[in-house]
Amino acid sequence: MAEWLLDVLLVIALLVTAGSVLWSRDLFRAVVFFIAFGLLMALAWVRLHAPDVALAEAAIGAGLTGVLLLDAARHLSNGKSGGDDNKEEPS
Amino acid sequence: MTLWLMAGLLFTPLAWAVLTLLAGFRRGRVVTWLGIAIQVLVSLALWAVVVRDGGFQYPLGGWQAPLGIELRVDGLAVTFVLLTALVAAASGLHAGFYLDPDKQWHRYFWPLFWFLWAGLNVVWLGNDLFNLYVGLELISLSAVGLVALGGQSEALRAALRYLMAALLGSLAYLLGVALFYGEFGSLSLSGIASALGQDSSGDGTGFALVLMLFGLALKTALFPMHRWLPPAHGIARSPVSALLSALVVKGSFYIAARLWLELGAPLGSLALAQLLGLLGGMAVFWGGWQALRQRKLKQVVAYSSVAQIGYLFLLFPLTWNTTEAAALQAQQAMTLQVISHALAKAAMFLSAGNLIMSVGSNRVNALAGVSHFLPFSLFSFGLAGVSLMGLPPTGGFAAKWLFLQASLATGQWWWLVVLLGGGLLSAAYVFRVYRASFVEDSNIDHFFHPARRLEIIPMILALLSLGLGLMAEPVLSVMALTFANGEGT
Amino acid sequence: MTTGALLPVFALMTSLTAAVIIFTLPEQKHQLRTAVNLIAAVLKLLLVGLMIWGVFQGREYGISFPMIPGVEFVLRADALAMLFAGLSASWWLLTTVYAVGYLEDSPNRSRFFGFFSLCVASTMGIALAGNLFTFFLFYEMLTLSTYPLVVHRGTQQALRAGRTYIIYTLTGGAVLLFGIAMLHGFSGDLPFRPGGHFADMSPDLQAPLTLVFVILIAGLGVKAAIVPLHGWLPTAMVAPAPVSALLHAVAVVKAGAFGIVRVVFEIYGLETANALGLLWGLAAIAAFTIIYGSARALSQSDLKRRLAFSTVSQVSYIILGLCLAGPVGVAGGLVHLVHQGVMKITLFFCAGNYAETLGIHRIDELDGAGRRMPGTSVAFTLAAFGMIGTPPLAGFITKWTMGTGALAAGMDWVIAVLVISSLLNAAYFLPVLNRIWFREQKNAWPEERQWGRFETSAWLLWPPLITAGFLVLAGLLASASFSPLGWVELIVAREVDL
Amino acid sequence: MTPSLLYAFAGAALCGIGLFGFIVISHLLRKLLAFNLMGSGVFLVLVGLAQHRSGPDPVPQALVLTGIVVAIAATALAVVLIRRYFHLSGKTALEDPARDTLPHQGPREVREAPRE
Amino acid sequence: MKRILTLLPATAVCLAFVSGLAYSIWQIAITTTSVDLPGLLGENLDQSGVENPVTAVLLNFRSYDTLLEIGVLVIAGIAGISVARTSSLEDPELRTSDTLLYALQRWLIPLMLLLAGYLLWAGSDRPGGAFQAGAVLAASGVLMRLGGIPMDFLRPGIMLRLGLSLGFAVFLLVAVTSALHGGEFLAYPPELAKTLIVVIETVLTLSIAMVLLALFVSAPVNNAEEPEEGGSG
Repeated sequence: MAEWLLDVLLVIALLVTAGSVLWSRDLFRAVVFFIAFGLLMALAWVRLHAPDVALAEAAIGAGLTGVLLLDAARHLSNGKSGGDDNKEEPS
Repeated sequence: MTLWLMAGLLFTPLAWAVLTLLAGFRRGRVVTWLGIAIQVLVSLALWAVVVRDGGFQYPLGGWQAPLGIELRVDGLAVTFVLLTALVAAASGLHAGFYLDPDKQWHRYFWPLFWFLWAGLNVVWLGNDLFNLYVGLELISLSAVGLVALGGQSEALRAALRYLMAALLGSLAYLLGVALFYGEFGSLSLSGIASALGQDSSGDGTGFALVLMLFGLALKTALFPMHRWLPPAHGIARSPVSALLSALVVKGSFYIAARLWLELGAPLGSLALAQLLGLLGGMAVFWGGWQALRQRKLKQVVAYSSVAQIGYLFLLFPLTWNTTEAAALQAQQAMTLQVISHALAKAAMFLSAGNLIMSVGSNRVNALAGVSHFLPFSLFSFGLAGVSLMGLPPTGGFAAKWLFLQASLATGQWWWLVVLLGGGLLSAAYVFRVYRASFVEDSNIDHFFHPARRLEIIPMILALLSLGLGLMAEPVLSVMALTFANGEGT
Repeated sequence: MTTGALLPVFALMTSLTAAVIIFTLPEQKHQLRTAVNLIAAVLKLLLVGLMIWGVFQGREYGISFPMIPGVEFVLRADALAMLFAGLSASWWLLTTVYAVGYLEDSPNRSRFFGFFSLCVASTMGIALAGNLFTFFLFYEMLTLSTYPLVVHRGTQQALRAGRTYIIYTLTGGAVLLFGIAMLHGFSGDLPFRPGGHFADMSPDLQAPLTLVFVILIAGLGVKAAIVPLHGWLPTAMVAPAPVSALLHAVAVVKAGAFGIVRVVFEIYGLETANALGLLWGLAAIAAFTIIYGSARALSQSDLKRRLAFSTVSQVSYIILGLCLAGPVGVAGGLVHLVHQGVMKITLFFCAGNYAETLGIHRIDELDGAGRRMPGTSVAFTLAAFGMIGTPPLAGFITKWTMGTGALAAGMDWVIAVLVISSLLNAAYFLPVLNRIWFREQKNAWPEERQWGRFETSAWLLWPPLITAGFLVLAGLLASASFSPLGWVELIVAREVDL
Repeated sequence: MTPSLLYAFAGAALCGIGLFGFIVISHLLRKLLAFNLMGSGVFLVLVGLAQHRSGPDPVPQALVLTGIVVAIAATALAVVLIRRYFHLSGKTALEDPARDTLPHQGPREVREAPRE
Repeated sequence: MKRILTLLPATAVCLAFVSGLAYSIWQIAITTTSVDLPGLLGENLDQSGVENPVTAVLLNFRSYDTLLEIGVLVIAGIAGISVARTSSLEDPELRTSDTLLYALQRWLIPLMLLLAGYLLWAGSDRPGGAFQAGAVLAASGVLMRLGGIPMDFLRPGIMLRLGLSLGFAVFLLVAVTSALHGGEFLAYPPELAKTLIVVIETVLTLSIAMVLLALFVSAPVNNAEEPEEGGSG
């Protein structure tokens, strides 16, 4: 039962973080949430008995993508940024 | 012999991608010529082998499916491999003289070009769902890279738009693959098809098929998901546009068609088939109408691609739950449409590039009076246009004819409206260009004739697409070849 | 494969090759281009002559190969094909000569003659097509190759005319394709065959066959300029005179009419078509077109437009002849294919001469032209009288044969149509002749005639004179076996088993 | 119901969230984030569903590894493109490009339009 | 209001999508598969040359996927550097003056390099492998770059391009060598499988790190651009 609880909690955390990635006002914060999401994903992979994927997710998903996006987010919000929340149709 | 051919086919584009990456533009061009020669020869030889002996399965690394990845080398696949070799060779040769060798970033054209070619071959030969996904990504990313080449703001916008659409499409496809793997525990397309045939318990995978078709349709720019295509194809350099319109969109369509033909009968539905056909029909009209309204020459051609892609989707309603003869006609029509559109559209983009180079403007109106100079490229453009209009004896006509027959045979007469009306609409936009070229009261007095070698390439492609209608029968007989040992389709 | 099988291919290739050579020639090489043109035209005439001789002897030339699954590409030289092929081959030569003179010193000649040759190649293909599908192939090719000729001048008016032309003809082509596809759908590939394919059809095929017939005629009727589908023809008059001659006399309208002949004779069969009650409707439309065209011609003040409406009217004679469904009536219709061609080409040559030499476009400017250009005017007069149907000219032969046929078929009302039409013809041609010969010259001509020289360039003068001579001979020698009428009777004997 | 299946459903939900973000948000970098969320969702479905019955299955895990690398390649490329696009145009969204079509009156009008 | 109107269809689409997906996951979950791929994999694992089944799948059974995937990575790298106009890596903006970060680097970077080496070495029989190692290597590179350490090999030049393509080229050569001996493309001789896989993994690690780093530094710097075709007319 405790294991189930762990899984359920992890899933809820995943979903909440995912939501926060999309709806946090600040772009920088969104990326930080995304890194957290990557770490949670790594945990999820461990729970799914996939240590290889967990390692890759931690290194690539959370680590590298995170740094890449953080850098980009800093760059984009430094300059003459356009509106963050312009709504648009699907491309 | 066959093993070597296969190895050559898979190895050459990838190896040449590496070689050209290390060279500059001019040296890369020379290296590419050699590669093109090898690749065309290998494709021809493989085609001849399949014509002689029938198709075969090629287990990569010696591992059979479902554990390993098997390629399926049948008549349809080698036909498309050969088509790719032809069109890519033409575009590559054209690009060698068309692109400015002194621009630093043009050197990256060559590796991207070769990766694109490799990806296309992966798709034509693929029989493993995940391998097809990787092939699709190979194509998409190199195509995006080619569009963005040069890094000008508009090009970047188009490339980003394209990238976003392509990524969404790939993910939808991959999600379908995930569901299929969950259901069948295998990734081999023919394995899944035979499993479906034994116990048709495909519950839940119907949605997977829908997802995959949606993703692939997005990548093929089916109306109303076409909006990424015209900017990308319009703004890329002409040889790139030729590759994109002629081959890249066909890659994702080809996968969709193969999925449908293998899995459509048990997993598809009447509504899905008709919906896809309907969207195709709307694409024909919308694309044609938009092409008529564009001011830039290449935008006209790009929107015409949207329209022409629409015809391909008539395959879906015409093969679902229809008689074998009608379904065969529809498949033949699809094949011919793919080939003739590839040839004609490549010819059109290449000659449009030449014309733009000649008059120094990309507007349709700038062509006023150019027919006075009898530009060779205008002829190529015109001949390719004849194929797009679907007038005889072109391949486009043969395709239209077979679609007509299939529609009549299945009683789905409403597609006739699409086929005939679409032809008239494409005539309208093609003639708009002709008409501009005949205007006399223009003050055009100088005209830059591009080098003959630039002009001859689109002409050859246009003539091939013209002659395809006369050679349709032999081409289709190759397409029908399946595996020598009787399994597969 | 024997040489005989290749004759039709060679006949096609002569003009195709000429087109390709001309397109690659530089614009300045006028003489070389003219030489290529004339050599190809003469060669083609010889080839066609050879085939005519062979067909007369009872031989048939043909070649076929599969094109699309279920469809063959068929070229076949039969008697009917030779009628049209002979017409187009001989008029190509004359029109080429004329066009060389007409377009002297004008730009874009390379383009013009290239497409001109393509156009003739398509006409030859239409003549030699052995099934509906091949026919359609060349029919569309004709559309495409005439467009550049219509818009040749590149003026706004020409471009508008080109647009009208292309909209009409391509739509017609699409409708025709629809009909062919439907026909193909329920009976497979249909080669042209004397007597048709539906002699003993099942009753449940009647309704679809009728529908398909209407669709086919609607598609072909655009080029044949049957009345409500004729709108493009008068507009296309802005084209240079040789093109008008070609459009009206040989290529385009005749392609439509010839297609209708093929469909009625060799797809449906005259008897079947009659039995389905289709010919009645067709006859009514044709009769209406004849009257309507003539009536409209009456009110035109532009010479070429008047001739254009006259064409609308005259082409329907061919169709009306078919509908008489008897050997004599049919012969009258078919022979008009040639007779109308020779008369109309003469008229357009002459109109072109007036325009080119004297700058005359409107009828009221023609006053006194007869004295300035007697040769041209004589030719014009002969052709006009031919159109009216004065014995012993070609037009009379047509009308006489058709009248006889109508009586034989019991369709007496056709006689009334013929009479009314002749009266109308007279009403719109005689005033023109009156102006040419009996009025005083109003304005000074741009250039006066000089003694010792032709009234206009020899290239321009001789073609109308030759055609005028031909139309006299066709009338006088109508009973000879080598006259158009004689050949048509041969066709009728072979085709219609009545 | 096994934990694997739970993760598969979580993956489905992630796909939905990601798709919503991808459609609704126009900021390119956020779109990219949404794409990555969606990707993670797909990977979870792939592994979770496959392992629901058979226990740990290396094949989908290997596929996911491949998928992650492809995803980062695409993401990295997109970031480069976005940054350069931003650098050149100052925009972080793809608004509709200015329509470059003929006015509704049809082609005739265009003739008078001044040439650029 | 307008925003709600645009959000509503999107929400509807996503809800429909999620429910459809969940439904079919449920449907699939209650059926049985016909092919037992894990079992098949277990039987063949000893022929693959490595112990770690994931590595076996990646670099032996489905090595074609991996080869192409590296291709995708290289493409991304090429495309990235083709639009980038990096004239100098000495971007003052990038050099951080944060002493904490600097101190961190001195400890972290050697540690990360060590970790990368371990992951690579472990890959053949335990979790780990080229991707993870490459990612860690790239991450340490990123750190070095943020610390302002000049990395001249990342300038667009032959060195960068060699680095980009090295892993891919070696992989490809191995693939084609086996085919030259009459086998299938990518078929390793069983006795050499382990060696080959380790070699491939090593060069791949370098290349992956290189590509990712290259993409990281391809930040746009100057304004060189090319006009659209015929755009001037």
